[in-house]
Amino acid sequence: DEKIKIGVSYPTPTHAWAAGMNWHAEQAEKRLEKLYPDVDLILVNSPDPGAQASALEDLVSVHQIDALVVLPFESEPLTDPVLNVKKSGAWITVVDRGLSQPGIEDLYVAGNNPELGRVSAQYMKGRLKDGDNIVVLRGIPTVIDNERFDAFMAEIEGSGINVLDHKHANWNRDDGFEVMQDFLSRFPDIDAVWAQDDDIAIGVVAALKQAGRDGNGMFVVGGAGMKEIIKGIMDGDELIPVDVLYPPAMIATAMDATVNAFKSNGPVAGRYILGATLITRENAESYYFPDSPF
Amino acid sequence: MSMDVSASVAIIEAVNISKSFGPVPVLFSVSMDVRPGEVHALIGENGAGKSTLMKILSGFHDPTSGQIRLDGKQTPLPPNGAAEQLGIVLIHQELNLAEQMTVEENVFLGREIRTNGFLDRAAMRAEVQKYLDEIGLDILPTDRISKLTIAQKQMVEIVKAVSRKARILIMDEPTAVLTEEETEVFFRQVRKLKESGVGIVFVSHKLNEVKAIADRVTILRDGQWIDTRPSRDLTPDTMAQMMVGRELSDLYPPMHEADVDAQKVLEVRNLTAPGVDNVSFDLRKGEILGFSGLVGSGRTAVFEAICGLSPMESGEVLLFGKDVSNMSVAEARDAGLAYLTKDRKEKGLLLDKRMRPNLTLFALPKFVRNLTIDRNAEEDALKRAIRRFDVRSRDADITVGKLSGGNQQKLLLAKVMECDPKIVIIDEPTRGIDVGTKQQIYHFIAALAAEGVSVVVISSEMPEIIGTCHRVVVMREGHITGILTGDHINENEIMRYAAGLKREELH
Amino acid sequence: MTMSTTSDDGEGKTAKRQSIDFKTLGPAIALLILCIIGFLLNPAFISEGNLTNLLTRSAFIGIIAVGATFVITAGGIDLSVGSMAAAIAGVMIIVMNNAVETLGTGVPTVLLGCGIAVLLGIGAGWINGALTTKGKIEAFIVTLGTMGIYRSLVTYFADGGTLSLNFDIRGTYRPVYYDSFLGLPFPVWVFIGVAICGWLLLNRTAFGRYCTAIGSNEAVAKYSAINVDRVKTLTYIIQGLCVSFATIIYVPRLGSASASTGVLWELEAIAAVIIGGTVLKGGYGRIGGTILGALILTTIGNILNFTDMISNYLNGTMQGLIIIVAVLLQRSDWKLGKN
Amino acid sequence: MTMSTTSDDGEGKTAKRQSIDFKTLGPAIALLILCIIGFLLNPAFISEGNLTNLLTRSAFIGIIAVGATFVITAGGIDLSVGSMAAAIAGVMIIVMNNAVETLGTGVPTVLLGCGIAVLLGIGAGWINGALTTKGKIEAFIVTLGTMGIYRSLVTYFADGGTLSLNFDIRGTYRPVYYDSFLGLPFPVWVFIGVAICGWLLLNRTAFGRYCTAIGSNEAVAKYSAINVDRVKTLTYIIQGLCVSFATIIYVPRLGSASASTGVLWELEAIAAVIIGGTVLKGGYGRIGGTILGALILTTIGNILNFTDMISNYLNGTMQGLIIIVAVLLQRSDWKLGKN
Ligand SMILES: Nc1ncnc2c1ncn2[C@@H]1O[C@H](COP(=O)(O)OP(=O)(O)OP(=O)(O)O)[C@@H](O)[C@H]1O
Ligand SMILES: Nc1ncnc2c1ncn2[C@@H]1O[C@H](COP(=O)(O)OP(=O)(O)OP(=O)(O)O)[C@@H](O)[C@H]1O
Ligand SMILES: [Mg+2]
Ligand SMILES: [Mg+2]
Repeated sequence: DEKIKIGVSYPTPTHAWAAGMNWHAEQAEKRLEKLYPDVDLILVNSPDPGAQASALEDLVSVHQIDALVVLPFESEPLTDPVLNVKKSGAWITVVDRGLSQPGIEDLYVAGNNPELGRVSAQYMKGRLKDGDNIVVLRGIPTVIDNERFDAFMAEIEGSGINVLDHKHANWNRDDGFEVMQDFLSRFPDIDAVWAQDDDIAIGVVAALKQAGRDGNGMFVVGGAGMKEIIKGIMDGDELIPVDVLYPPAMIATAMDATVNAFKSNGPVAGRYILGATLITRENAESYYFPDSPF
Repeated sequence: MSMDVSASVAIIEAVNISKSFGPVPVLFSVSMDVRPGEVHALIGENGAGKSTLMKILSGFHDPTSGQIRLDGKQTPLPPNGAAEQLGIVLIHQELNLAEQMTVEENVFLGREIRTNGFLDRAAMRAEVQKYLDEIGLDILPTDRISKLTIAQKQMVEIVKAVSRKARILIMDEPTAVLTEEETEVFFRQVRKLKESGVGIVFVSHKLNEVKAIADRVTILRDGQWIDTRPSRDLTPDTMAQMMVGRELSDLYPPMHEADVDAQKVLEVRNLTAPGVDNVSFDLRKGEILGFSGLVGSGRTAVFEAICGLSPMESGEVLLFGKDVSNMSVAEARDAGLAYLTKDRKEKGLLLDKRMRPNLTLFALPKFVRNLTIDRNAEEDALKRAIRRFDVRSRDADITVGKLSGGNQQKLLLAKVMECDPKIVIIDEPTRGIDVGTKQQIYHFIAALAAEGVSVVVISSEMPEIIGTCHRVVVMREGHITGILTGDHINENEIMRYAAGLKREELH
Repeated sequence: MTMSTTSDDGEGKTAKRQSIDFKTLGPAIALLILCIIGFLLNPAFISEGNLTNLLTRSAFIGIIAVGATFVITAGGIDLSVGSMAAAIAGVMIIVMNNAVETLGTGVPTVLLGCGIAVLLGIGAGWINGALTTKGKIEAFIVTLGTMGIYRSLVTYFADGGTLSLNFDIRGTYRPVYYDSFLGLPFPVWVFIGVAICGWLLLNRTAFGRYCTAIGSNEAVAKYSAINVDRVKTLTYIIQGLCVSFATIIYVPRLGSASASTGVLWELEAIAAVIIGGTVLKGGYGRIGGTILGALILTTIGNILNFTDMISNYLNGTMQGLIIIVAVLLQRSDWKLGKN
Repeated sequence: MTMSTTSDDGEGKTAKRQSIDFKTLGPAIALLILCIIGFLLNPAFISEGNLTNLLTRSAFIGIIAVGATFVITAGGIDLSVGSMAAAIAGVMIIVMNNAVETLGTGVPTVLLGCGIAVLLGIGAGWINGALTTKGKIEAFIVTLGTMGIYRSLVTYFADGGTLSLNFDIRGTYRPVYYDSFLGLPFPVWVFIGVAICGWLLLNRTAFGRYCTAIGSNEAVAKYSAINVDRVKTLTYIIQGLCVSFATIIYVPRLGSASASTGVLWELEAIAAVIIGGTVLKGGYGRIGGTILGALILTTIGNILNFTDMISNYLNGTMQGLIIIVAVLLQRSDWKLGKN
C-alpha cells in the first residue's frame, strides 16, 4: 500500500509527565489517522536508550517509515541511531531533547528547560526577600535536570536568597516526600521549596503538612503542568500558587507538523521552541486538560 | 538370647518384590518378612540391592512388581517417609539430617510437639536430652548438626529413629561409622526395642555384629534372594561365603616386614592445628602406618592439617626431606601426598555428577592435553578403575549419588589413587564395604606398600589396623599417646593407649 | 563482657564458648555506628521527628523483608515484591474510587480496599508459589517474570501515569499513615506486629522449622514427610501478605500509585534480609536481623540526606560501601558451618 | 517416544537413549516458536535486515551472559554487570577523549580505550571475586553493593548527564559496531568468538570442570585439590572481561554513556542464563543454552516492536509471560527425573 508511514518513538512512560505525553500522542494519532486515511502513525515506546535505538532500527527495517518523530531518551546515545534513520531517507522530527549533532533533524519541537529554571527563580525572587532560605529538590541526574538547575541557580545568584541544599528526588513523589522530610528535620527555617516538578511537589506538600510547616507563607514551586496542580491553582491553593509549564502536548505539536510536511505546501522545517509559561490563577484555565492522565 | 520367633506372625512382608530403575533391573522377586521382636539382618555384597529393598519396605521406592503386606494385608505404602504413620521407620544409609539445624530440631522434624500451635521446645529438648543421656552421647540438643562428627551424626540418626515409636525399625548400615563401644551402646538400644516387640531390620557388612545381634539372616546376591536362615545356624564365614558365592581365603594378606631403614618420606614435628596438639611421627617408604584412637581423637585433623585442608598453627612437616609446612592441597597432591576423606557424601564425591568427572577430578591436571581435557584418556582411566577397584554399577551412566554406598566408596578410592600418590592417607578405608571387597582392598593396600608406596590407614576398626599395619600410632584428645610395633599391636594394648590408661614417653 | 558464639537463635546454654558473636550482633553494631555517624553529622538526627520518620519509612521495606525472610529461609527468592506492591496499590485505589458511589467515602470503602489488597497479596503469592513448586521453574525466573507482569499491569491501569485516590477517601484513610498511638505512628505498630508474628512463626512453630529444613536440605525435609511444595507455596503467600500490609500503609501516605511505585523494593528487601544475617542459599533465617537490616538501609538514606559533604551523585557509592562494610563486619568470624 | 531425564553434565555419550531432551532442546524450541510468531505477525521479521539487527542486539546481553554462566555455574551471582558496563563505558570515553590531543583521533586512541576497558573489567571482576571469597560476603550483597557504586560513579563522572565520545573518534570507532564481515556485523563475530571460547572453557578445560565441581559441592572441590577461592575469583574476572567486550562493541553504537546505560542488564543476563538451562544454585552450566536464552530475550523485544496489537504498556506483561512459558516448556518433563 502507498500509505505514508510515520514512526513515533519516545521513552516508556514511567512517570506522569511522560504518561501525559503518551496520551497526547495517542490522541494525535487517532485524530490524524482519521483526518488523513493514507497516513499511518506507528507509536513505539522504549524503556531505555538501547531499546530505543533498537526500536528505531525496527521502524526502518520492518515498517519502512517515511518519517520519524522521536523524543530521544537521551541526546547523545540516540544521535547515531537517528542519523541512521535519516540515511534511509526518512524525514526526521526531533522533540524535546535535541540531538548532539546539528543538522540531522528537519524539524525540532521542544520545551525550554533553562527557561523553566529561570522562570521559577524569577518567581522566587519576586516572593522572597534577602536572607530567606529555600531548598531545592532536583530530578533524576540528567542533562535536563542540570539545565534547569543551573539556570535556576544562575538567576538566584546575587538575590540574597540562600539555597540551603539540593538533593535529587528523581521526579518521584515518594522520593520527594522522604527528601523533604529530611530537609525539614535538618533545617528549622525554610521559607520556600523549588521542587522543579509537579510529582516531587506533591510529595513535598505531604511532608510539609505532616510536619505542620505548611503555614507562614510557605510555598512550593513545581513544574510541568500536571492537571491536579493546575486545578489547585485555579482553586487558589496557597501552598502551590503557580506552576511553570513544560507541556507534554509538545509531541502532538510535532506530529501535526510532521504530517503537515507531507500534506501542506507551506514550509514546515525549522525549530519550534515552546515557552516555559508561568501558570497563575489568571491563566490556569487554558492549560487544564481533565481527560489527560497528566 | 534369641527368643523363639518362628511362631509369631510377620508384621511386614515383602512378597516377590522386583525393582528396576528405568530399564535396569536391581531386584528379582525377593521375599522377606519381619516378625515382632526379632532382629532380621540383611546381608549381601555392595550393590546387591539391600538399600533398595529397605527403601521399598519403607515406602521410599515403589516396587516394580510384587507386594508389601502389613499385618497380613496387602498395603500400598505412602511415599516419602509418610509410612512412619504406619509405624515403619527407616534410617537411610546416607545420613539424612539437615546440617544447619540443631539435634533437637532434626530429631523431631516433621512431628514436633506442640502446645496451642506453638512448639513446646522445652519438652522436645528434655526428650532428646533423655535419649542422649541414655546412649551416653556427649552433645547438646541445641548443637548444630554441622558441628558434629560423622559418628555423632549417626548416633543422632539412631536417636531420631528410636524416638519414633516404630513397630518396624529398618536400619541401613547404622554401625558402619561407629566404633565397637558405640556399637555396643547401640545394640543395647536395639535389644530394648526388641523386648518391647519392635521388629528390626538391620543391614551391615560387619558379619560379627550380624552374628551377635540377629535372630534371622537374609542373604541377597546380585538382586536375587539366596536364603533366609536363623543366625544360630550361621557363622561369619558361612555368611561371607553365601554372600560372595565362593569361599573366601584369608581376609588379611600376609604381612611383609617393613624395611626399618627405608627412607623417611614424611616427618611431622610438633604439629599443632585445630584439634591437634603437638603431634610428631615419621612415615617410611613402603610402610603401612595405622592411626588408631577413639572417635574425635584428632586423627583426621592431623592429616587435614598436613595436606593443606586446614591451617597449621605451628610445627613442621617434611616431605621427602623438604619442609612443606602449610602447603595447599594441590601442592600436596603434586608432591605425591593424597588424602582420602572418610566423609564421601559431603567431601568425597559430587553426587549429582557421573562417574567419569568424579574419578578424574582430583588428578585432573594429568588429563589435560593442549589445554583441554583428554576425554579418551578419561574414559580409559574409568575403564581401568572400574576393573581395578571392581566398581559395580548396573548402569554406567547414572549419577554417583545413585551408586550403592560401597561402590561409592570404591570409586572414591579410585579417585584418590588416580594421581599415583607416593604417600596415601586412607581415612576409614572400608566404611560400608562388603567382606569380599574388603579383602580386595587390604590386598590392594599391601600391594601398594610392596611397590614402595607409603600408606596411612586411619581406622576405627581395630582388626583392620591390626591386620594390615606395620606400626600403629594411637591418639587421644589431639595428641599421640603411643606408637606400637610388632607384637605390641594388639587390641588390648591399643585400647589402653586410646583410653588414656597408658602413655608412652615419646622423646 | 562475654557473649555466646553459637549461630543458634541465641538460646541454648553455650556457656562453654566465650566471645563476641558478630553474626548476631553485627547488624546491631552496624546500626549503632550509623546512628553515631548520623548524630555527629547533624545532632538533629536524633530529634524525635527524625527518628519517627526513620521508623515509619523502614516499615515498608521492613514488613516486606519479613516476608522475604521466609521465602529465602526456605531456599527461594521473590523478585516481584516491588511490582506486586505497585499493582496492589493500583488496584486498591481503583476499587476504592469506584466504591465511592455505593459505599461512600467512609471506613467501609477503606476496609474494602484493604480486603482487596490482602486477597491480591495472597493470590499473587500463591501464583509465585505454584509456578515454582508445581511448575518446577526456578523461583528467580518465575518472579522475574511476574515482576515484569505486575509492573506493566500497573502502568496499564494508570495509563502510564499516576492513579490517585479520591480526595474524600483520602481524608478517611490518611490517619493510617499519619496518626500515632502511644507516640508511635501506626505504620510502626504494624511493623512491630508483623515482626513479632514473623518471629513467632519462624522460631516457635513447626512451620518455621519446616522452612528452615527445606532451605537446609530439601530431600531431608521431604523424607521427614513434610509437604515441601505446600510449605514453599506458603512462604510465597506470606510474602504476598506482607506486601499487602506494606501497601495498605503505603497508599494513605501520598494517596497514589504509579509505574515508579516500589521500584527496586525487591532488592532493598533482599538486602535487608541478608544484611540481617539470613543466608541467601536458605536454611538459616533471622527475623530480628531482618528488622535491623531494614533499619540500616533506611538510616543510610536518611544520613545521606543529612549532609552535603558528599556529592549527590555519589550517594549510591556511599550506600554500596556501607552495605558491604556492614556485612563484612558480621562475617568476620563467619567460618562456622563450613568444615 | 521416551525421553531422557538426566540432569547431568550433558557430556558423555547418551546415544543409547533415543529421545527428545527437552532440557537441552527447550530453549531452541522456544526460540523457534517465537520466530514463527514473529513471521506470522509480520513477514518482514525474517528479512535479512531484521535478522541482522536481532543478532547484533543479542550480542551485548549474550556476551555478558556467557560470563554470567561461569559465575552462576560456580555457585555465585553477579548483579553488578549492568552498572559495570556503564562505568567502563564512561571511563573509556573519558580516556579516549583525553587521548585525542596526544594520540589523535585514529586507531591508537580506540585501542587505548579498548585496553582500558579490558583492564577495568578484569579489575572490577577481581574486586567482586575477592570480596566474595576473601571477605566471605555473600555474592548477592557484594555485587549489589558494587552495582550501586559503579552506577553512581558513572553519574558522577558524567556530572549527572551524558559522557559523549569525541565526534572524530566516533568516525574511527563506528565500524566496530556498524560494519560487517562476510555479511555478519562485527558485534556478531565478537559474540560468536566469546561463545566459542566460553563453550570450550566450560566444557573442555579443567577450569570449566572446576567451576562445575565448586557449584556442585564446594567441600568436595576443596578436598579434590581445587583452589576454590582462585577459581571462584576467576569466574568473576571472566564475567568482568565479558562485560568489557560487550562495552567495547556497545560504545560505538551510541557513542555515549550515562547513568541509564546498562540498567537492568544484570537481570537480563541472569534470565538468559537460566532460560538456557543453567541451574541458579550452581553445578550445572550450559553455554549453548545461554546463547539461545539471549536470543530469546532479544527476539521477544523485537516481536513486540512489530505489532501494535498490544498496548505498549503491556509489553512487560508479554515479556514476563513468554519467559515463564519458555522455561515451563523445558521443565515439562522434569517430573520423570525425580525418583
Ligand atoms: N535411583 C537409582 N537409579 C538407578 N540405579 C540405582 C538407583 N538406586 C540404586 N541403584 C542401583 O541399584 C543397585 C543396588 O543398589 P543398593 O543401593 O540397593 O545396593 P546395596 O546392596 O545397598 O549396596 P551397598 O552395600 O554398597 O550399600 C546398584 O547397582 C545401584 O547402582
Ligand atoms: N578445623 C577444626 N577446628 C576446630 N576443631 C577441629 C577442627 N577439625 C577437627 N576439630 C576437632 O578436633 C577433634 C578431632 O577430630 P577428628 O575428626 O580429627 O577426629 P578423628 O579421630 O578423625 O575422629 P573420627 O573417628 O570421627 O574420624 C574433634 O573434636 C573436632 O571437633
Ligand atoms: Mg497507527
Ligand atoms: Mg546400601
